Amino acid sequence: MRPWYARNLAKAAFFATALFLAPFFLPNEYYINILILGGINALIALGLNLLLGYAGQISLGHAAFFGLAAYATAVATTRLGLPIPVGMGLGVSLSALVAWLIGMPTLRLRGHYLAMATLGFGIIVHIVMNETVEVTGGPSGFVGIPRLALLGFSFDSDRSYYYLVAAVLALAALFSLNLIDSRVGRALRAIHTSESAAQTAGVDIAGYKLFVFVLSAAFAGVAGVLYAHFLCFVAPSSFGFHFSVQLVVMVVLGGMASVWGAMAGAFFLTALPEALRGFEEVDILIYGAILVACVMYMPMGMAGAAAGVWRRIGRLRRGRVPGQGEGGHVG
Amino acid sequence: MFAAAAQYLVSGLTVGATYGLTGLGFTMIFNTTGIINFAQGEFVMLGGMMSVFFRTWLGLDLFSAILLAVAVTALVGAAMERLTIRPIQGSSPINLVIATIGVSILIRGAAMLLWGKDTFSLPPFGGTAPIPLFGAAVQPQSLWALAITLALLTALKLFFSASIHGKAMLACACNRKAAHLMGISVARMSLFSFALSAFTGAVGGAILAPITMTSYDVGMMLGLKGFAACILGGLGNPFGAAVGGLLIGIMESFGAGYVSSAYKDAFAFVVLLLLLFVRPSGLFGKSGAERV
Amino acid sequence: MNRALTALLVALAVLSLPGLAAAQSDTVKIGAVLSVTGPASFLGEPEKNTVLMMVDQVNAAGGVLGKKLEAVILDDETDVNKAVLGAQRLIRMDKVVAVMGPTTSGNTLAIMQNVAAAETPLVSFSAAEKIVNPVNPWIFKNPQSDRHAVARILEHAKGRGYKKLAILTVSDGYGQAGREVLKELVPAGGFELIADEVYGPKDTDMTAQLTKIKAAAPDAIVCWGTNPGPAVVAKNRVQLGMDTPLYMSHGVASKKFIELAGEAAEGIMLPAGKLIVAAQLPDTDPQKKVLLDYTRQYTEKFNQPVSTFGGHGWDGVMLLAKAIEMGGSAEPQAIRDNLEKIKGFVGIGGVFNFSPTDHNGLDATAFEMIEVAGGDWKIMTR
Amino acid sequence: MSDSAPLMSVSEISVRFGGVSALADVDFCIAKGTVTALIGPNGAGKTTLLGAITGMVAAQHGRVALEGRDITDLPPHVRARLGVVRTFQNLEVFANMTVLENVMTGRHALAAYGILDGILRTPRFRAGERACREAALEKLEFVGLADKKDVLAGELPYGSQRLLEMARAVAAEPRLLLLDEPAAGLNTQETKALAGLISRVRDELGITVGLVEHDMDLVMGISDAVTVLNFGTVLASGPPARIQANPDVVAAYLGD
Repeated sequence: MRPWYARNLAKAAFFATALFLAPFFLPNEYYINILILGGINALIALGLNLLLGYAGQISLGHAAFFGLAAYATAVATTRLGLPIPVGMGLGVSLSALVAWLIGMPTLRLRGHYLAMATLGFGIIVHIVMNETVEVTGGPSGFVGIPRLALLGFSFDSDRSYYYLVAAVLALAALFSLNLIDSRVGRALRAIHTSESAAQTAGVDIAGYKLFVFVLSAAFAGVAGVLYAHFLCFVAPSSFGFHFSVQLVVMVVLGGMASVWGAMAGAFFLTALPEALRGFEEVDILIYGAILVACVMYMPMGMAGAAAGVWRRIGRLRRGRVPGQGEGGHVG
Repeated sequence: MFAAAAQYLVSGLTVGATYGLTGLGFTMIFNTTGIINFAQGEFVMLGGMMSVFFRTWLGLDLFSAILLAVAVTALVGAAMERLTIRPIQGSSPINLVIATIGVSILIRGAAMLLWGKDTFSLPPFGGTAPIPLFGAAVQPQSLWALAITLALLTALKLFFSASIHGKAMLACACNRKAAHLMGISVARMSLFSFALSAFTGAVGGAILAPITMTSYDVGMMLGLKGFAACILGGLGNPFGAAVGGLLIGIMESFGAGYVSSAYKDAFAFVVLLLLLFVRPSGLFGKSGAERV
Repeated sequence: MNRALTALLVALAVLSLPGLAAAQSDTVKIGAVLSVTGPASFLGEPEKNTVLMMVDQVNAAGGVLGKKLEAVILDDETDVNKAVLGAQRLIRMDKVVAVMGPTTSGNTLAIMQNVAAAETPLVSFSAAEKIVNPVNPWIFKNPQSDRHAVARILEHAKGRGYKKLAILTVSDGYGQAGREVLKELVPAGGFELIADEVYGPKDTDMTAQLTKIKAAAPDAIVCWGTNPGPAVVAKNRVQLGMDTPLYMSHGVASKKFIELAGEAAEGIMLPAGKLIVAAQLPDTDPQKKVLLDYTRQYTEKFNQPVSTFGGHGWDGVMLLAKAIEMGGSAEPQAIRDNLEKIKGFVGIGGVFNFSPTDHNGLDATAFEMIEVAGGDWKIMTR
Repeated sequence: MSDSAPLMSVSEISVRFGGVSALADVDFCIAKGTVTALIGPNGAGKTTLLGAITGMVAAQHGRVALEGRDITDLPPHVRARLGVVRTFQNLEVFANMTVLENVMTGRHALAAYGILDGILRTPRFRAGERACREAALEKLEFVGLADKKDVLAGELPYGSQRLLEMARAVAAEPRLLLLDEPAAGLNTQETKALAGLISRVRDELGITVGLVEHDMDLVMGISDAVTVLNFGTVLASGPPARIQANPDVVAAYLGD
């Protein structure tokens, strides 16, 4: 048995291997693009899951953090002529900084009011992206962002870019797992269930809420800079309310408070429209129906459903001997 | 100067009436079931689109077309509750919200396939010549919209305070368990609240179609503004939602007039955010509102 | 705990759906990324219909180089990411020889670099000038340029003796492009720009903006947007009792606009491609026959009125077919080279004259100034 | 029992909710090493007073001091770290965590490692986490829930959840433990066990206890001092025997 503190490392290594092998099973190079976008979305979902799944604080404006970072690196690496790593650093910092500023007054709000405030913030950022044409290029987008090159290596091929995204994603997953399996993770889950009980355990709830909000914005920021240097083009329409909602759906559909679930939800929702292409315009109906069906038949998300199936298999195998220590959160 | 301000006010009130009516629908469902129904905007869309199509397809007169559209939308609302909300009653609030998002996508998709992607217009209920009022030009349809909104508000007020159904719905709002123990069928009230708010939304859609026109995808934006209206007014307070809607409409129109038309939506949301920072439960909300 | 990983692997497996990319040598595959759904669907749908109709016609007439033409059309849902994915798919999976679309300028700008890098010619259906200026050897577009539309409006305004102009534009890619050109050309043409207002693509009331414009008292207003916004502007203008002349852009040049704006549309002027006034054109106009044929065929087949946007589909398919026939080859390089050589091609958008420095091939003569009179479009004589 | 300076003292505290006065100029002390009970009819302001002491309810007026240090303006989590920890009348266990995790969360402020330690799994994290787990197990044994450590807290029976809350609270190693109606919903058997547990908290762990309770047998059985609240003011205060004999107290209860 591995030492308890290295268990997450093993899981992340397993995950990294799966990501590494995934392209070899693809029938066509084209699907690499979907994997890259899926990985980028999974990165945002991971961060949002820390905020929504673990700490129980909703954000309907996360697309804004994603977009802010993307635009920051776009402007920095083209108009300001800064090196790409500097631009990426600026992008992530900008997202985190804005989250810190907006988080302080906003996170005092609860429930639907918090949802509204984050939603409003997202819309304001979206409008600013649309209207500051001199900086952002306005609604028709920002052209000419350089493709990523780091330490003299240029990620020109999609496959190389995919491996970069996969590496970042695996690291981020390990980061999340380790964070969750520590007193910080317990504090976050405590805030989710009972703020007063968390306080009496000495948890600084305002501080932790702000911390996890900034952290999840930074995850979105990392995703944003990766997105900008992959697509080499950004437009405000990718960062609107619609995408914010989709991110929340990814987390919930995947399974709240599950690191694997959030990522599964992200990959699933990114790939779904592709799988539905054959249905042409009817795809929107199928997409909506799948969404409804998922919450109806998998109330605990994909992670919960998978856990259920696993448990059933285990029970069959053990011949109905009650399993020991099934408890604990998933992931 | 004054004439311009009066014009902004009139425009703001007209647009605000839509937001208010949508917000009202949100409130009714939230009060009885605790759900924020993201498909509320689609009810408004259905009200407008079906009025248009019953009029042109079935050749009905305007009034009957609207009546039929409103009735069918109420049925859609009831069906939505029966088929998607009822089966997952005990689910977490966020799951229920996602279910309503799914339904809104379904309704929007169905509307698109049925009626196409074009924008449609409905003739005004009566009169087209603008009425001058304090230097502002008022469309007769704006007066219709405001009058019907007011009438609907009054009727709902009466319904909640005088009828047994209305009182039962309020009881569910206060305490679902207690209401259940009192012999009130919470499930029926939930069904009823969806039908009623679909009805309200559809009325809104029908009276505004002549002014704002309608297409299969107007629901999302309206849903957003309606939600903002409820939050501004204080979630759970129907009067607050109506006032919130009017205020957002006015803020947008004054924002466009005096600040910048490019940032008018941002202006309304900035004011909303600042207000929430000062009053975390909206204008007329109960303080210490519980978390989801 | 690892069991939850299973969920993730299942999601990854969705990606592994087998692709159906069997290249057949007896067809020539061209691709299109169009906004068939989403906010720009009113543009994308007629484009898709037309592309399919024209491919059938080409094939009925014997195809190209004796092979059948096949169109793979992907819907980008008016979403940038889907447009990028769609273009990648066309190039890598379907291995098309040329790409048409996307419908919107933003999506075109987003996929341009990738398509050019894959050395596949792109014929865009969107208007923005940035697409062909500066010229990228692989990128073409067939809609008329905003610059030419604005030039026609300003020429007309000058003739009427207007001095002070107000502009009201929609805050999306189309409106932004128009606004940039207007802000450049209005002062350059000797006019005074006295109001610059904006409205949102989903706005339903523009009285606030018009009230502001009214206070500035311009000689004429130029509104730049696509339906339904401009119809609201037209209605609000009448409501506010304004008689300031109103110009629209070619973005509303469909019967739908008159239907939506009703009586408020009367007297509104705009530059438009010749399609919607084809019947009024003199018989000497080289486009007249082509336009009337297309109108008749489209209306018969889809039971919908024609629109300029659908015309982009016509031009796209026919230009590609022409380039393939000219070079006698369906290789991407040959198509690109021959597209650049096309001269005097009579299409729906105008008469195209491409060159290595002009990848649009149209000029201001592609537009007619028209006005709404008696509930229909009329070519203006002065 | 001890008659030294009070561990915690509240002076002239007033709390208003809207226009309603919940507490008016209340003085209240808890002596070190005692179990001090706070009783009174429903709505007398007992839970509000607990809230004011822990900082979860904002007082309009008055001071709260812990061993002479003014803590009035400190937020609840800082007061908790200084040693003022409470339980709740309507159970607030972390239902989605295991029993052990609940108790480990109670030691949040005592686990001596930073966020980065946790992410990088440094030796400091391992040592801190191991110590935290061991201490938590110890507390679980103390309340008798050690065999349930891997069960989800929400799946425990009601009585056990009460014990779990107690274990979580003592895990923080408080100086003052405030219990809000710990016997509510327990049967006689369980209440009796609870009385023993509270005495052991005082005697074995050396934690001073403040007890809000309705069960008079429990209160009178284990308390060293009793304060009676009525309509937001202190009615009487003293040793249990004297309180039981106080006619005002009897009247207040009977007249309720």
